[in-house]
Amino acid sequence: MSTVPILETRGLGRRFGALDAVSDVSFSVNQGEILGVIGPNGAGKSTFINLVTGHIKPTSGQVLIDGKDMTGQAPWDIARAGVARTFQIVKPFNGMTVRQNIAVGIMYESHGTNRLSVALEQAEAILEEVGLGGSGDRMPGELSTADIRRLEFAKALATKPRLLLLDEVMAGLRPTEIEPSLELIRTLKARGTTVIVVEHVMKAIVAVSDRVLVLAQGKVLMQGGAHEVLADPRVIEVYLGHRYAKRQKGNA
Amino acid sequence: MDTFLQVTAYGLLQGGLLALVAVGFSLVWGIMNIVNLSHGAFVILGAYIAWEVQGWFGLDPFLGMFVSAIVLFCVGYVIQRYLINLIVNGPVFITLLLTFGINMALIQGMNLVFTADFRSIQTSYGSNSFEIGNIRIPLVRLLAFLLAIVITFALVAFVKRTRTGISIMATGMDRGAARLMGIRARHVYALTFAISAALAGMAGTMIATIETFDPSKAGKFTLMAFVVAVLGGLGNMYGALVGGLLIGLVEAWAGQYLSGTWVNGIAFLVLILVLIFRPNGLVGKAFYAARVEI
Amino acid sequence: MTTMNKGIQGLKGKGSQRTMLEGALVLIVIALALVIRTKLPGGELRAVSTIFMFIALSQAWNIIGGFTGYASFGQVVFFGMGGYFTAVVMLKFHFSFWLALPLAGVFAAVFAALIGQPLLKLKGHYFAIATLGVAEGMREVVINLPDLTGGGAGISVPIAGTFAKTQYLGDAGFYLLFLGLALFAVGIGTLVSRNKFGYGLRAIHQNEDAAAAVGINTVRSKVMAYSLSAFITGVVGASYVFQQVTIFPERLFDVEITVLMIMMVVIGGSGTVVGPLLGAIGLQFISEYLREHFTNVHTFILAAIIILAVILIPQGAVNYFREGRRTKDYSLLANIRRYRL
Amino acid sequence: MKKTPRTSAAIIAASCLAVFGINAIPAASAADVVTITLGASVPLTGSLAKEGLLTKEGYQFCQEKVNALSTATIGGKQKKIDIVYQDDTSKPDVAAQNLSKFNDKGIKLILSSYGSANVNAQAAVVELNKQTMVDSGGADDAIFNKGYTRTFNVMSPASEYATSMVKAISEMAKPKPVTMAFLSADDGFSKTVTLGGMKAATALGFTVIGPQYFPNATSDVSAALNKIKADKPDVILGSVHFVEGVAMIKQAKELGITPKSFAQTVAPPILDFATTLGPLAENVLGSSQWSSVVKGQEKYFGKASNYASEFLARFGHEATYHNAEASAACLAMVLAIEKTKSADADKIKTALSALDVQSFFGRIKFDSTGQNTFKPMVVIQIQKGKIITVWPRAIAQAKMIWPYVK
Repeated sequence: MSTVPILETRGLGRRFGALDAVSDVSFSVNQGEILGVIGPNGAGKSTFINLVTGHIKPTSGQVLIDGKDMTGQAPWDIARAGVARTFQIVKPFNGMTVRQNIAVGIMYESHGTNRLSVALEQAEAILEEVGLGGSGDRMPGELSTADIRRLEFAKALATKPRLLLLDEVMAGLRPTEIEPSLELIRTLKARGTTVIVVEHVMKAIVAVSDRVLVLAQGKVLMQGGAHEVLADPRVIEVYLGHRYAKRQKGNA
Repeated sequence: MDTFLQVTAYGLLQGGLLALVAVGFSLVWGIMNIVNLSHGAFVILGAYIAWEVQGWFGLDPFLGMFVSAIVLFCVGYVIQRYLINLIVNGPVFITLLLTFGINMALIQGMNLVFTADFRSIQTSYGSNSFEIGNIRIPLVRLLAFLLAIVITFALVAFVKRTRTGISIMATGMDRGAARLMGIRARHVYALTFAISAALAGMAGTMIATIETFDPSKAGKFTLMAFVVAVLGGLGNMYGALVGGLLIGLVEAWAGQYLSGTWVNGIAFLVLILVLIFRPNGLVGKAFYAARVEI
Repeated sequence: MTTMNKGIQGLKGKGSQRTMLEGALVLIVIALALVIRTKLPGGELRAVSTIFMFIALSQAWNIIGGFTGYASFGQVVFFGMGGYFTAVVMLKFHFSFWLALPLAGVFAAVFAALIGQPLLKLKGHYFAIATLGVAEGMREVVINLPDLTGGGAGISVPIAGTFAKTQYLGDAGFYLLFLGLALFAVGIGTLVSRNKFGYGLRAIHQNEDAAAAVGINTVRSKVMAYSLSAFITGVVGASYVFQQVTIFPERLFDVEITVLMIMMVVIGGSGTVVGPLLGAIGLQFISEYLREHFTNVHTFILAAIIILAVILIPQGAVNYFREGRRTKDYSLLANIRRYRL
Repeated sequence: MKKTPRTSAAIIAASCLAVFGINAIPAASAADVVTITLGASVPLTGSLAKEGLLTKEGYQFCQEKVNALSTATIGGKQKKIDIVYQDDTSKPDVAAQNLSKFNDKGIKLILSSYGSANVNAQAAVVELNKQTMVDSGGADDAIFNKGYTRTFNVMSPASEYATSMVKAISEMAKPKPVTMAFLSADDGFSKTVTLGGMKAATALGFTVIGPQYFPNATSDVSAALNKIKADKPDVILGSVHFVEGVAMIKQAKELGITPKSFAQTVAPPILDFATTLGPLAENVLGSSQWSSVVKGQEKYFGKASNYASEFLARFGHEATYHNAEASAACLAMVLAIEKTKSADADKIKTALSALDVQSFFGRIKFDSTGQNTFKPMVVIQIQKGKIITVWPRAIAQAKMIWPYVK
């Protein structure tokens, strides 16, 4: 295992007009780690993912992947460097079957096959893995909310990522539907894949994260172990509001 | 200097005419995301109606244009309500084909009914002009120019101040939400299209008074409306006016200071440059970004 | 030409039974077309050649408009540029047609790559109008360069005399040429529909961000698709010019040619190979038939057919049947209900 | 709100039904009649629909007259003419394809389309198919310098259009104007016209200004007008089509440009010119292929004046030169058929080469390239809303009004 972190950001920031959506975010993730990212609505979580994956160009700071400066690179270059992501608002390829959705990612992975027939075969394993086995011939439009989140997950996995950024893949899922996802994340970790989980569902974060990063108003509020972070009054305050923080104190 | 001022003034007036043609087209595109390829045919139809009205009743075109507007309002309402509404949720470019089909039918219809004759509405004041300094201002062109401005401001007032106008705007921004608020989208869409057609009818009347027209001109007006709407930008009611004036000026200057045959080429060059550097048009908002697609 | 190589990559190793069946079908069609050639008189050959021409054109448009989802409303510009390139090099530089033909395609493809860089950043109707602007603008350029292009007076390809390097092909010859182009275009379309490149284009069509996120270089793919599409269109334009002998800017940059391509693709079923093929055959045949038999009202009837087709099956014939097969519901009324407001 | 649209929908529906007329199909020929079929592909839709319709009327009129009056026989049977029409939608490739389709059906004798681009494309196909065509709608010299031998044009060549007016002004305008500005559309035909006119003007001692070009079919020629305004030309000569012609007169008025006279090709002899411009059209000069005072007569149409009056009675509008051109082309074809007593394209080609007839259209005779260089153009002037022939002097109906005062 190398000592160079798989992803590191240095003072990463993005301005939209007068608004600092994200500013001065510095952190790093090592290979095999699971990092949870939390923060209230509008904390800049999605912007942060977009900055890392090249969908939005940063106005300041750097993004390093495997120690290599990839700041401002195009999304496909980041993807081919082994970084995959899901979208908070799901973006399936609607005109294709579920299996074809996966095959695209397989073919465009940097060491992937160029042959469609092979890719379609390989897609089956990924579908099984995320729990979409048997749905390969269906169209994304026919899937349930839970399945469409799984598809989003599967599309990211198809590119055989070493680093996976999950943008609220569990939002809107029932507790029973969340468990398989968590299991999958753990499996990925066991395989050596690094995962950054951006979530609203606190329970999920606690369950899988080795470390948690808290964003508030575009800045890093704190980072540390899951339980440690969640117990921090500052986090409770920004995340759940003053009143909840007070109540927590009162209860304690 | 006089030449420059003369050319500029003439270009501005020509631009007003273009704005008049484009304002309805821009409205439909902005609100419903429909590019109406039959807009030019509406303009010509409006011209023929005003021409007939003048022939039958001797009605001055500045009154006849209201007859044109009313007839086209009805035509527009029916076309949107009973044809275009049927495929609004289809693939994006399907409306292009439908309106192209409508355009074909309208043009051929006018060819048969009016035997493709060249027409023009004659008035006693038709080509009169007056001088300011050394610059000649043609009367009817000036009136058409003023009409373009009045219509633009009236449209803004309508959309901002009236209940119907607000419901049109709301439907344009978010059809789902508008529906939840009790707005009947089918009716509002038809109404929007009807208003656009009525404006085309008025523009057609002005065209008929200033120039000659025949059914084969329809395509040209659609194209110009297209260019003007994009230049000005969508989602802004002043867009057509700005775009029209810009094209008018560019064409006038290009005609004067370059070879006259480059006029159209320069206009398209400006269009492409504006699109590349200001994809939302000169005064357009990022309407599509704000719009909720369902 | 790089675009071509990329497009062909996915061909290797599709040795399934399906391919053999399709191969057999193609051979039958070719054989049939060749037999027909000997049976038809010249004028009919010319009419069928026009159908072949539109098959090739609609396949070309389908690559950028159908697969990639960028409605090139100025596609005719490549037709015109390929055509004028051919006329100019044949007349002024005495090229043989067979040399001018591929070069015209390359010329159109390079032009597409150049304008594609800025234009393909635009979306939806904006892309459509920008390409339309390019087409209209290029027509003006051609008109304004009379020394090179003959300007508004038109230009004639040499078909007789010492400068005529290639003998005029005649109706039967052009039939073969356009048949070849149609097969070539359908072949390219089939390839693209089944290979990595084509899947990348479809992904771009559905969602560009998501496509980029799985590693698709969207900029390069779009430009390549545009160039490939332009190559085919340019080659067709070149052949059209040789067939017509004398050409004029109004016709070579006629927006109606673009509209026809789009109509054929959309009514047939965009993003499929069979769709544009059927659309081109159907629409061209119908319009030709109507023109011949209803001299005065043919446009009226054609307009009515288009309006009906668009309203009844807005997703295109092929997609309608595919959906019908999946959902077991072929009801047109249900189809209308799906797309109406 | 809801009732109005339904009513107007009904009106539209009704008007749609009304225009769906069915074409009358010519009656089948009797046993003792031999029918010779001519093919005519004309623009009935598209940008040239108007001219196409006029051309079709001219052909129709010719067919009716000839069939009613002809006593000529072929092989002892009475000869009848039938004309098959196709719409070429104003597109050259379709115009050409239509001729090939005629050829498939054995129709070897062709009456041309309208517009130089269309006829140009047709001429190439006629050559390949060994058909024979008489041209009534494409006057551009470019059609006839390619060495084709099977296309014959009844019209005076393009170079004559402006030249005739320059000559007329030089001969008749008193006081003789000095400066002449040339404004022109930028299509091939108009440019040929302009260059011919400028050459003639220079030769006749006029000071030539221009040419200033504007895009074909534009309705805004103000740029070209502004550029010559400072030169205050005595004559503004426009090589125009209808739309640009009308725009030129209107915009000159708007811009305060007042030459002693306007002279325009093509536009003024079109009936709509005087009706759309009203008083502004007064005294504008125009060049025309034909007018109702042209000299010459033959058995079918008689004199030009007979042609004019009978045409008016038949079609309800005055005959334009487009109508006359078409009738003349058809007439030339008919005369060649009667001379050879056959429908053989080669024989008729030879007969056309030798044809020399004085007709209502003037002299019809073709030079070695197939052009009718033997017929002068006439110059007309709009006087009191009427199209009046003022040149050549021998057939003038009235004196040229000069200068243009207003």
